[in-house]
Amino acid sequence: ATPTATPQPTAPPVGETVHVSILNRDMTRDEIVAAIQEEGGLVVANWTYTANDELVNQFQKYVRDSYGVNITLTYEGSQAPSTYLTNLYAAQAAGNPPPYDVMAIEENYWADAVAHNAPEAYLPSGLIPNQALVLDQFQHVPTSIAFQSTAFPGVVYSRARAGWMTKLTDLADPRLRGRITLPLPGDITAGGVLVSLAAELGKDYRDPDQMKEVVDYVVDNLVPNALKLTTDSSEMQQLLRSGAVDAVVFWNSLARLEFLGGNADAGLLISPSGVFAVNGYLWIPKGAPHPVLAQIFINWRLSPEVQLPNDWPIDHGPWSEFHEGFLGPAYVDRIPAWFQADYYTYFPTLDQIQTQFKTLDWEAYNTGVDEWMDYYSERLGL
Amino acid sequence: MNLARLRRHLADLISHAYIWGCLLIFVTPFLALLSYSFEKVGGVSLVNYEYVFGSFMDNLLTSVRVSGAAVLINLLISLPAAYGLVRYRYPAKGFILSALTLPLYTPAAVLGLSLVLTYNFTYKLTTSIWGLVFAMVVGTFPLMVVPIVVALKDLPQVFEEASLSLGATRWQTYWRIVFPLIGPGISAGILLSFVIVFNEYLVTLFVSPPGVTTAPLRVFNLVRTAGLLNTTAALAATLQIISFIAVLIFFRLFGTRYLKGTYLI
Amino acid sequence: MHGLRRLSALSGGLLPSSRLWIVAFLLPAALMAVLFLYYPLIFIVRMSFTEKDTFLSPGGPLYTITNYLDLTGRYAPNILVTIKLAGLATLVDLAFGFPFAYILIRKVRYRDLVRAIMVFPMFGALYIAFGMRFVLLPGGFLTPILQLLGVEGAQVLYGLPSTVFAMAIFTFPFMVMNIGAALSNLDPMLEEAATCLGARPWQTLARVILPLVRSGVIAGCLVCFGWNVGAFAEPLLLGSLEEQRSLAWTLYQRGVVQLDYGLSATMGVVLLALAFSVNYLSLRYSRGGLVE
Amino acid sequence: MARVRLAGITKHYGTTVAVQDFNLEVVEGEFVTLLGPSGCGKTTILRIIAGLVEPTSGQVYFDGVEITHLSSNARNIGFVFQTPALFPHLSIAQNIAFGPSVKGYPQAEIQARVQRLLAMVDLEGYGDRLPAQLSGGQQQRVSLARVLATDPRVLLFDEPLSALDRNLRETLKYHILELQRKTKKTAIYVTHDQSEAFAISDRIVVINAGRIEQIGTQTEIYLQPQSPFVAEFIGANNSLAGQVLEYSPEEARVAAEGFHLRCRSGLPLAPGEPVLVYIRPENIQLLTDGRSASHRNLWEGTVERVVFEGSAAQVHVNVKGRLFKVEVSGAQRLEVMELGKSPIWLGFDEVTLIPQKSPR
Amino acid sequence: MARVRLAGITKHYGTTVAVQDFNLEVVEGEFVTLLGPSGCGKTTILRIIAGLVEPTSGQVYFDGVEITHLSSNARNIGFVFQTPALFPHLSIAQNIAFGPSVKGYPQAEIQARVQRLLAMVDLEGYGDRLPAQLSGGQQQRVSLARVLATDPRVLLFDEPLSALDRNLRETLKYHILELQRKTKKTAIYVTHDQSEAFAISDRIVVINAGRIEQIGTQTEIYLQPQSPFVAEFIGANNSLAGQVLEYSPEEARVAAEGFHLRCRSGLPLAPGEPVLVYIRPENIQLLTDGRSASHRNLWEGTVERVVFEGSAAQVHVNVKGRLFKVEVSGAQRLEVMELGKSPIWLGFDEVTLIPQKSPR
Ligand SMILES: Nc1ncnc2c1ncn2[C@@H]1O[C@H](COP(=O)(O)OP(=O)(O)OP(=O)(O)O)[C@@H](O)[C@H]1O
Ligand SMILES: Nc1ncnc2c1ncn2[C@@H]1O[C@H](COP(=O)(O)OP(=O)(O)OP(=O)(O)O)[C@@H](O)[C@H]1O
Ligand SMILES: [Mg+2]
Ligand SMILES: [Mg+2]
Repeated sequence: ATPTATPQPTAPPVGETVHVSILNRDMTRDEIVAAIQEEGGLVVANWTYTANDELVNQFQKYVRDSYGVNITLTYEGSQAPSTYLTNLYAAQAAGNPPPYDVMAIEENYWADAVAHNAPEAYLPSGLIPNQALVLDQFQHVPTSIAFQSTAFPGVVYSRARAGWMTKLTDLADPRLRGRITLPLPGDITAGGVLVSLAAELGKDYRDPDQMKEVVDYVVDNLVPNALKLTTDSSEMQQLLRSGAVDAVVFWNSLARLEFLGGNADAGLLISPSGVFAVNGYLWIPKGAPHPVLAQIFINWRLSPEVQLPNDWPIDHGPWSEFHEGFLGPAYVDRIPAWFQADYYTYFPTLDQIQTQFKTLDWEAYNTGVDEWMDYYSERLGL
Repeated sequence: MNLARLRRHLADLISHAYIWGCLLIFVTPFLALLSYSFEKVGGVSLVNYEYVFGSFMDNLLTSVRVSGAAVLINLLISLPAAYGLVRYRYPAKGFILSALTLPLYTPAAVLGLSLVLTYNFTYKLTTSIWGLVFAMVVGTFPLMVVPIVVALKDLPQVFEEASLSLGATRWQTYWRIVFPLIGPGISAGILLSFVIVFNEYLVTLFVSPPGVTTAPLRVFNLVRTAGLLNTTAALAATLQIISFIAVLIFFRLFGTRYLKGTYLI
Repeated sequence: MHGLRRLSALSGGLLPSSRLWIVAFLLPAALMAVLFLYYPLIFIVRMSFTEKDTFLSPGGPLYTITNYLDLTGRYAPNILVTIKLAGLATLVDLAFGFPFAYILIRKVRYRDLVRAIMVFPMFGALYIAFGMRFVLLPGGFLTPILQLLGVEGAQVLYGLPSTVFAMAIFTFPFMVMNIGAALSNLDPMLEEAATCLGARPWQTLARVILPLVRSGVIAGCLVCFGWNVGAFAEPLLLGSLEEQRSLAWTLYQRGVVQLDYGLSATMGVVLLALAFSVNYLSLRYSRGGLVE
Repeated sequence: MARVRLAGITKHYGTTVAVQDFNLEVVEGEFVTLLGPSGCGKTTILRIIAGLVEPTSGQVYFDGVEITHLSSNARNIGFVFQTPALFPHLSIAQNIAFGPSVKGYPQAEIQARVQRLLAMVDLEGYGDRLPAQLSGGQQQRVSLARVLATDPRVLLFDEPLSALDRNLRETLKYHILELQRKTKKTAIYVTHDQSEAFAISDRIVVINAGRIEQIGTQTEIYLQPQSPFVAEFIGANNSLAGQVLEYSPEEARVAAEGFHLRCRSGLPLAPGEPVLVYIRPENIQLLTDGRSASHRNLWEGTVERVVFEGSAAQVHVNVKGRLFKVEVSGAQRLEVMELGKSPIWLGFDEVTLIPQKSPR
Repeated sequence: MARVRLAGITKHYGTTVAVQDFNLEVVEGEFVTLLGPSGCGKTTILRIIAGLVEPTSGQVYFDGVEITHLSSNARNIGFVFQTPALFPHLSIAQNIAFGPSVKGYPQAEIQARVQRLLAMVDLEGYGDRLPAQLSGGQQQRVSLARVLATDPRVLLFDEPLSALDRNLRETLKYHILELQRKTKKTAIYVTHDQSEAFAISDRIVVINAGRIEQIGTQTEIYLQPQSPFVAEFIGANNSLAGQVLEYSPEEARVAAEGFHLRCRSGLPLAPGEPVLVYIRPENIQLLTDGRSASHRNLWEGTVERVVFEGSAAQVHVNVKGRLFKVEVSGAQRLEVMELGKSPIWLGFDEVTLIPQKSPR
């Protein structure tokens, strides 16, 4: 396939200007090009994507095509998103420029960063016209905007072997002894599952004591069934496929990755008590050294061509990683033909997104999470 | 009578089989990676290696740069230290050597944590690659200095004496006699520290500044986030192949003599 | 001091003979060790007395000893697991390493080839753990063999045996190297003498070889144990919950993932103490004479 | 105490032939020395007898019983190595007790043996020391005692003295000989030092490149070398190649490299037969006036160099452009120091003749 | 080419006194050997002359100029070590060229020297080889050439032959001597081997425990040892302690351990003075019938043991319960082989007398 569809350049036509709020300036195209040349590259912190090679290539190509400038995109993948924050806070405390220009990580970290006064106010921006494509529910103007809409930690199971599963608490079923995986304590993967479980068990995630009861439930009822505590998706995939386990607790994306990888047996379990979305958000740290490229990147990332990259030379599996549900109506008719038949098995409709996906109170979450997550660690002995 | 002979042959056979069995186990992880790295949907292919020279090239180059700098600095520090440790007599020499070689015994996670807490978080030296380089230098210093110490100890002082008595100055003696003659020891040090630095991921995981991802760290991150892809296996296999080639070249040139006493062999 | 003053007399005309020269020779190494090893290590000892990540906060660190209380209370099992894993791996190394070293030194001519291949484990525990996981995962290389043996792959994959085995592979060369060094210093003539005096092979082993390579065996065990105490990738990738409790991994998990640097530093201090004390002993057994 | 017989022993190491078709019989109580240059295969033969090396072909018999493939520890031999090879972690007494103890002798018996053997090698009171606390010579004596403790059937020695210094070597040499005589044990001794071999052997086996060159008593080897190799190895330094001119049982006349020689020969020689002629330096007499001498051969030459060596002097004499070495001992060695480049006479009777195509 | 003078050299290593108040003058072109047992300080003295060790006190003069503290590379000496110490990474030619090249001689000159020296040590055509490709003796010759390449003022040898085997030692010994004679360089040679010292030296310095015992020519040292140490080191094996009974310039009479001796003595001796008596094994003659002999001393004894050693035989004779060693050479060495435990006579004239309280 030849990549044809290029996202619209953010640059204004010659002669006109756009307002860039982060710099508090109106910029002409020439000024933008000059700024890009000056900046030369940017660093994006993101831990979710595997297709980042293609993403890097395409963005560099996009900047070259749109502005005639060769830049470098450093795509920082790390296993622990918390490291980003530590590095960021340390740099900011020292008065150094932050090591990243764009943070593309889960909402809870943004909330934590806000508590640390770390994100920059950059929205709305003339460099990010695509902001308009995104539903309001996925925006935290002025500091952040989502690039995912339906990410959530949950259960992916084998339809053939565990087709009877309907809810998270089914993980405690004795039939699953030694046949499930659970996430390691620590980050939002475990946190998100515990919150969903809390809802199923009728507990309030805002209350640390109630969450500890959820932890107790997990440790007493689910952990004995676990073959392995892991946050390693490939390991889970392989275990699931080979039949060594019947269900894994990870992100919803795993189900469609399995499907697109040829395993139609993997099913996604949506708890009857609802879904808490834990989406990835894009924000710019205060003092980011490459603000113009950062915004161009954000705008590019939000474009339908990048959300649903039909024309990139990539496989189906990685394809799905760029798309985590519609961010707004503009994206709906870009579903590729080869996926249309199964799309709504693995992705919700825009309607469902707007009605069934619940938003977490991240402030409350962040206030209590340390306490009950530590309790989880302690109960596990980790 | 012939039974006795047969028994001896059988014992020999079992001995050698045992050695090769163990060796097979050592290389199994590598062979597994290697075979996986050739896999591609629908057959065997070298296509995964295109990534090694494509998007992983940066990581490889970073690795080479970090290893090169670390090995070079290490050498510059180790040469005089080894000379001072071997050719002079003074009290507490053994203690000094132990103190200098202790980093080898520091668990990598602890070394990484201490460096990151001290230099990244407290002194905010986050953005430079030199932190990583020096972390590598300190971690592999013993591997550099010990072979040189061994080589210097093995080098009879008589060569230096002969050189001096033939009228050479001290510098002429170092450059024309001592350094060439401890060449194998120096090479052993270079080999060992290169192999370790080149494959190190754990200290790097802690101390590498943003934007600096060495190849082994890339392997670690990729496997932890994306699973064991064929392309990742290709990168991991490439790293081991490069290391092994370095080892083979060294063995061909110098044998294993100077690797003695270096914890490794 | 007195020794240093005697120096010029000892080295005579051969060496540039002043105290300044020794200092100059050793200074870069000393500086590097202090800056990048001893200072950070002292630093984390201090850090281990601070609460969580308060050392980063503008108000300055809050000092506490709860980390140590936690470690000796809540994390005592983790310390024990660490020691158990390292100990078992060391035993495996010893059991397999002794015959290996003996055959290698006494019977094998292609020794350099063996040594070259033995370098593979040194490339890192990471590759070993990945490789092992890859081999053992259902659908991996060994699956048919395991099935033949009636073992289910996943059961073998996660747990004590696979973790210990991977750790043992990583440190195997250290064991072989130490025992091998002791064995190659042991004159084969002594074994022949014993044989000629009528000793059967096991008598020769028990009464001549073992007593004489004892220090090599002890040094090998200590070094293996010291390295394995810091095992990270093996418990992470191959361990079950029990093995994942090993300290290096918990340290990473607590510090880097959960941002509890105080506790993480405390674990570091304990690990360090473990590794150093063990390796100090091994230094005394194996390498004390290197420069003296 | 045992007869040892080697029948057609051959040993290959890869392509190296260390020992070739080696046949030897050693009778009970005999002291036989294997003498030869480095690398000739002496050690290999000894180790084959000891069972430490298996021959490629051929058989080893003790007292007529074949033991070629019997393991070393079942042969009941005593092997004394070049270095004492004492077990460094055991005391002297424990070292001596090692053999009896692995054979399970009763403790009291072992103690008695140790005491007796310590006395035999003059080391009473040293039992509790460690080997490292003894000198090299004492250590080698302990290793003798250790070997004797199991009452072996055969004593094997592999250059047991070569690591010691000269004085110790002298003393220990006799010690070994005395012990062997006292215990009446069969002994096979390996050395490359001819004076050592001459000093202690009943018979000497001269070996070259894995083969036997000659077997004989000291004087047989010394006076009647049967091959150029033996003649040269034993130190007949002046050698000439020539042809028999005349032969009678009393005297042979030989022309060699321009010299005429008269000599006796044990072997019948045909005129015209090519021979090698050896004249030992110590068999030549230096005469200031040769005309009155009664030697079979009398040559005139000039002194080129005199080297004083203490108990002897080496004089290099030029005869018709060829240098001959003469060893002068006794009072004359002091007199020759004064010789300038003066004319001198060489007189000698003893000449060794070896047919050049003698079978090796 | 240079005079070397050592004045009051003392060297301490910690508490060890390696050299004590050492005074020596070596004249131009002389070949002086330092002879003494292991550890007596020979090497230390040589290294002090070379500037490789600094003396604790005392001075070193070359041609009257003090150079005690001059660094080794400025002394222009040639030091030949025990091992050839050739630089293993340089070819033979490069080894020889090393000295001239570090001194910055022009290339052409260096090449010419290398060729000349290769010829001098008989190694033309070997220039491109590496040291490891040469035999031990050839290597040591190269090290000689390397040392000569800088045209040193003094040649220093530290047991240059002791690592070689016997035959090579013989040959190289003369090679060294010839080179020294040819180049007329002052040479100081260290050895613990008396026959080597005797063979090549103009003068010998016998050293014991860091001090000079005696300086003299070969025959002076051999015939007139001036201390018990020298007498014993030179190998006068039969020794007795006694007292002078009578003294006249022609003859002294001594009673020693129950024996009566008549001998000449260079020193005046007072009756009653305690002396040590040395009788060399090679100075004693064995006589089957002693009554007809004309020796100053004639003792009767019995043969205890005969040891044939090739060019000589050692006979141990018991005289009044005391063993005397006799070295028999020449034709007689074969005859003594036949001696049983038969009575025999020892006849000897030469006896060395050393006053027991002689100043050391
Ligand atoms: N284990 C071995 N492997 C290969 N070749 C060997 C071995 N042992 C001995 N040889 C070869 O066999 C030949 C005879 O060796 P052997 O040790 O018997 O000689 P030797 O007469 O004892 O010599 P030396 O006087 O040096 O001890 C030599 O060429 C030697 O290199
Ligand atoms: N570097 C040193 N440090 C301490 N003691 C030394 C040193 N070098 C020599 N000695 C001591 O000084 C004494 C004389 O040693 P030196 O090497 O001069 O003896 P030598 O006569 O050459 O002996 P050898 O014949 O064994 O070479 C010995 O007791 C020796 O132990
Ligand atoms: Mg031998
Ligand atoms: Mg010496």
